[in-house]
Amino acid sequence: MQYSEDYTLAEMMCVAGAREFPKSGVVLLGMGLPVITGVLAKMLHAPEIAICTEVGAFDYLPRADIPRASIGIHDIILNDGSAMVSDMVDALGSLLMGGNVDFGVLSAAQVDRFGNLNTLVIGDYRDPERRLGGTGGNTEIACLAPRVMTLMPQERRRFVPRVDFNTSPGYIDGPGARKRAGLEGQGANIVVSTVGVFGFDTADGGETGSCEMVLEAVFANLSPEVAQSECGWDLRLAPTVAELEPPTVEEISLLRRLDPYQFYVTPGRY
Amino acid sequence: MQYSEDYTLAEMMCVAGAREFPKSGVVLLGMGLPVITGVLAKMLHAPEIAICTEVGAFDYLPRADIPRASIGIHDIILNDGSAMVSDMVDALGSLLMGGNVDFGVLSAAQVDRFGNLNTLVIGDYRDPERRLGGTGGNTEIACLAPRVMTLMPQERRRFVPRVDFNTSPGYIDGPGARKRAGLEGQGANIVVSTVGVFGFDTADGGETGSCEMVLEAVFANLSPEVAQSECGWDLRLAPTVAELEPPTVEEISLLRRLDPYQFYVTPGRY
Amino acid sequence: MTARDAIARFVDDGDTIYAGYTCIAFGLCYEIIRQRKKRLEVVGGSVGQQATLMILGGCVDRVRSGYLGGALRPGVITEMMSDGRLRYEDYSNQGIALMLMAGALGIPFIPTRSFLGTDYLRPEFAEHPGAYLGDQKWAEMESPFDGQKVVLLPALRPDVAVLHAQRADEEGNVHAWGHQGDSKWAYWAAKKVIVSAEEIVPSSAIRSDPSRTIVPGFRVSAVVHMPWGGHPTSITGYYDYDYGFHARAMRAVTRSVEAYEAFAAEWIHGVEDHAAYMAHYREVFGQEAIDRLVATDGPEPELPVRYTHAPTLGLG
Amino acid sequence: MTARDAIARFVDDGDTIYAGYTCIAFGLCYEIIRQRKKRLEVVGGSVGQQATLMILGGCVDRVRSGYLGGALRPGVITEMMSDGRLRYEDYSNQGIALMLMAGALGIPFIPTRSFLGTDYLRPEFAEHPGAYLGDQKWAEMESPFDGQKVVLLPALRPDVAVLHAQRADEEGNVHAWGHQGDSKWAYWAAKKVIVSAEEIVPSSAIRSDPSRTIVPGFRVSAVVHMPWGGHPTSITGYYDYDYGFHARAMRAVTRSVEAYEAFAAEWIHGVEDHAAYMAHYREVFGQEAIDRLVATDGPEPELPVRYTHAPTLGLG
Repeated sequence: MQYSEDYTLAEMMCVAGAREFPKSGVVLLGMGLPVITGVLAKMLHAPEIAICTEVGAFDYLPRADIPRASIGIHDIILNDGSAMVSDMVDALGSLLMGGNVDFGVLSAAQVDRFGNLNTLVIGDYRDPERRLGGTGGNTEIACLAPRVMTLMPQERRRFVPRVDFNTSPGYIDGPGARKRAGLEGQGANIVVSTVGVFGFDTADGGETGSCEMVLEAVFANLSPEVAQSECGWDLRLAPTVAELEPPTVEEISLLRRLDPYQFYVTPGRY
Repeated sequence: MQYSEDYTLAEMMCVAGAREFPKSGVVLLGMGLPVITGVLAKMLHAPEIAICTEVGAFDYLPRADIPRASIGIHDIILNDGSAMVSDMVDALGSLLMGGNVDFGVLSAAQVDRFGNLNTLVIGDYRDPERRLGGTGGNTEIACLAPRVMTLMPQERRRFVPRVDFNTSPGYIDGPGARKRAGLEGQGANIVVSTVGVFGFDTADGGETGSCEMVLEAVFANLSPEVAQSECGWDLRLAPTVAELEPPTVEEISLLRRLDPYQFYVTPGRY
Repeated sequence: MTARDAIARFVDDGDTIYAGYTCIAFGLCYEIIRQRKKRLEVVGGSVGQQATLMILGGCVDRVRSGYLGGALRPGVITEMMSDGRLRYEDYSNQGIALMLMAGALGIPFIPTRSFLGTDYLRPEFAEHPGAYLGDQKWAEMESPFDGQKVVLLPALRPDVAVLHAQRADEEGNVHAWGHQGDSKWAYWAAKKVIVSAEEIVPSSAIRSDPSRTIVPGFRVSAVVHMPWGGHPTSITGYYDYDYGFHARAMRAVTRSVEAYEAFAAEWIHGVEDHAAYMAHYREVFGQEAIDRLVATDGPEPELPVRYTHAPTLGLG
Repeated sequence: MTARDAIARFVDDGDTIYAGYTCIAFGLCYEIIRQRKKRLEVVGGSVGQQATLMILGGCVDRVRSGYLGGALRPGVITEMMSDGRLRYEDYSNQGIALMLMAGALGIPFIPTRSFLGTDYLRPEFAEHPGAYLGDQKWAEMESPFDGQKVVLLPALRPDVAVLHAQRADEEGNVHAWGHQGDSKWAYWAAKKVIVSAEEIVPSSAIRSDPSRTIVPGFRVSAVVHMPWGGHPTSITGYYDYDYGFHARAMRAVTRSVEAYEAFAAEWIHGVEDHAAYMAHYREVFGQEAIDRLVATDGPEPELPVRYTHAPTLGLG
């Protein structure tokens, strides 16, 4: 195994995210980084997973000579290799609402200590500093997938104590909150940033523990302090914060091959 | 135009029913006699109608050399010529519940003076004399189609003052009853029996009038008395009860061609 | 997987089984009878002759449907309904279809405007002798948005759906075409799906036309290669309904226990699997009876489709 | 029918228009702008660049969606949202899809378990400046069957759905394949449907593969033959998303009114129809830019299907 010596932290975020995919089961990929990360995972680490999108692709199988990862989830290249292609009610409805998703992958503008996401607005919803595009299917996936991974650049403006608007519930405001709201208990499980990988302090899917985000590992040559410096609250650290393996040459070269037009990982974008 | 001199009253029921079809619009055909009657209508009288079934055939176009009318609504011959073939939620849901049906055609075991139908049970539901197959999509069509035609042999056990079990509302128990139940006001409009054709005494789709069945026309060589003798209540007669044209040779010969195995019109069956 | 293994492994006594009126997995239902499964509930908008046989075979004690063909005429089935051996809850085709849809969508209920104005909703009929759902059958309410009266139908999630389709791959990805009845929502609503298919094809063939797929393989617990698996019912493009068989061999089954037993001894328990059943059919009725069923008439698609994309997005 | 006639006849000022994220009828939306329709409401799970242009073109004053691409970055659209020229009601992709489904099914509402636990439901946010639905936005209740909390979403019935598909016949029967987003339910929910198609084919070709049909002609008010009618978005099997055009001609439109006006003057009002638009595209960017978009890569179906049946039902 040869490690890459030339990579960005945004690339490492995708690589680390891809490594966190489960080895099997049904994965629903949200807009943006989840798509390329999911294709990377499927091709390198988790060939058995069934990749699905909310627009209607089911069990997407990237072919070996794939010219690109799909740009967004509406890219027609997703018809090439999928076992089934239908529509949003099948995908967000029968698939997700029906309980057939094992793992959801999201990105957002903000995440908070309880893993709640915000895709809608910065500032007060009634008088926003900045309006965003909107949640798409992010809300559904956060509400209904039993496990969720979120990919998000580590920036203080993104890692906030409380999201300005909770579009996509993690553990909401602590243990038991999801069940009180009428959701299943699990919520957000993993956050991968440009610094490291986070879990959540709950042993039983949101029933007990603080349900707060916990830094579990950092990228090579980075320290927990970097994460803390770009985080808006006092970050919990795992008893031992591991250091992740650097990306391999294979990981980085495939990632770049999947992103020939630099839609996903461009300098300055993340 | 040459009239047939050799036909049964069951055949005339189909012929008379076919003549009552609208000239255009979307028609939803229930199980049994509605199917062959609808195909007859489409081929002879109403080429512009779009024939649909609850199983999922939309705008069925019988080809000129059709070997048979479909046997039931699940017959795969309905795939041959349909503009769209999908499923029951599309057909009874988006099509019918969504308000896209202009005319529904039904049959049943019983009909009463208000045009209510019974497809479920003879006698008390809690201790029936006889159990029937069940309503299929009959209930939906009667509840939700804006106009309904029912085909039913004229027999006293079928034309009853009150259906033993109202599976399929006509005017329920008189003016205003459909609206009170939460349905649109129109309900049953036409009944075609083996004796004649009936309308309903309501000028405005169930708001006023008695909403009772009215004999409007009888088949050639039959009198209103025949209808009354095979009807369990005092039948209302239109001011002038017309006599229908006998079936033409063309009507009878096509009808028989559409029913080569005598599934629909067999002596003794109706 | 063989039908024997699939039914043995995935159908448990007491299960709720979806078995519909189109895409009928007749061969799988024969196998359920062959294995003498017990206390099943059969559900489906309309349920056809395969349900009748499962009831007569002693496999079923509950039916939730809009139409039970076996009850159309007096006989063993109607006797079972009146003496309590077969309990039943009457809905309608669309009622069940919507309940399966709600089950598929993971929502606890779905409203409909059907049933309003009918006797189904009369309280005095709620306690009929066949009843087993009680207040879980339906509910009435008014829409908070416009006051419209609606009937709420509870979600229906069968334990198993058995379905027959034209072709599938080894992963269970299924291509089907022709009218589908309520089967699509059953594929998603059921906890386990068992598919029999006329043909098993390479996965690449399924994936080359993914809009033809009606259920992805990860929803399918078992796929069984079973030519003529819908017989004596039909499957678009392969063979037609065998009314001749119905008239010659099957018609009497509801009339008496003995008639059913005779049929089952010959056609279900007397053959080891569906291939043997079809071989017996050939012996009894001759190859020409089979040939007459083969679907030779009707259209083939005139135009191809393409799933192509540009390799470069116009940027290359 | 021409796009001009279809839009003139079937889109009225004040209408609610479905315009989604897949099957995008970009050419029809250009025509809506060309005709300077007013006070439209745009709805769709996610609404893409065609909605952005209609808003910038002054055609739209309300958006009901889960995602509005034009608001992704600060600029004219977000200014319009903050100063009240563009009102908005935020849902989600599946929220809108389910609302369209409820509209299609003629039921007044449909439950979902999404939105629970989010800030969308917080009462203090109901009165945001963009709001226009009030208590018709959603409601909460508990299932009478199991006590499950649900959000009730009201039915959505757009006045018009505009959609683009691969092929249709003159009657409006539409063949489409590839992922469909929420378009299927919009076809049924909308009071009027306007379809543009890459190809107009004989009705016999549509009817020879009726399971490929996604809407029957009687639901379609107008069908327009419009090659490249989805440009600059993609359509499976025909051409890909034109990110080059997006980068070269379209990217700036939300940044200033002037940038939009310049784009519109050249690409919308400066051409008489979509054919002229594509001709202009060819002049500006060359045939090779078009050629790069053509969908040449990817699968074609490996296996045919048959819709045949037996002529005699085994009885002949």
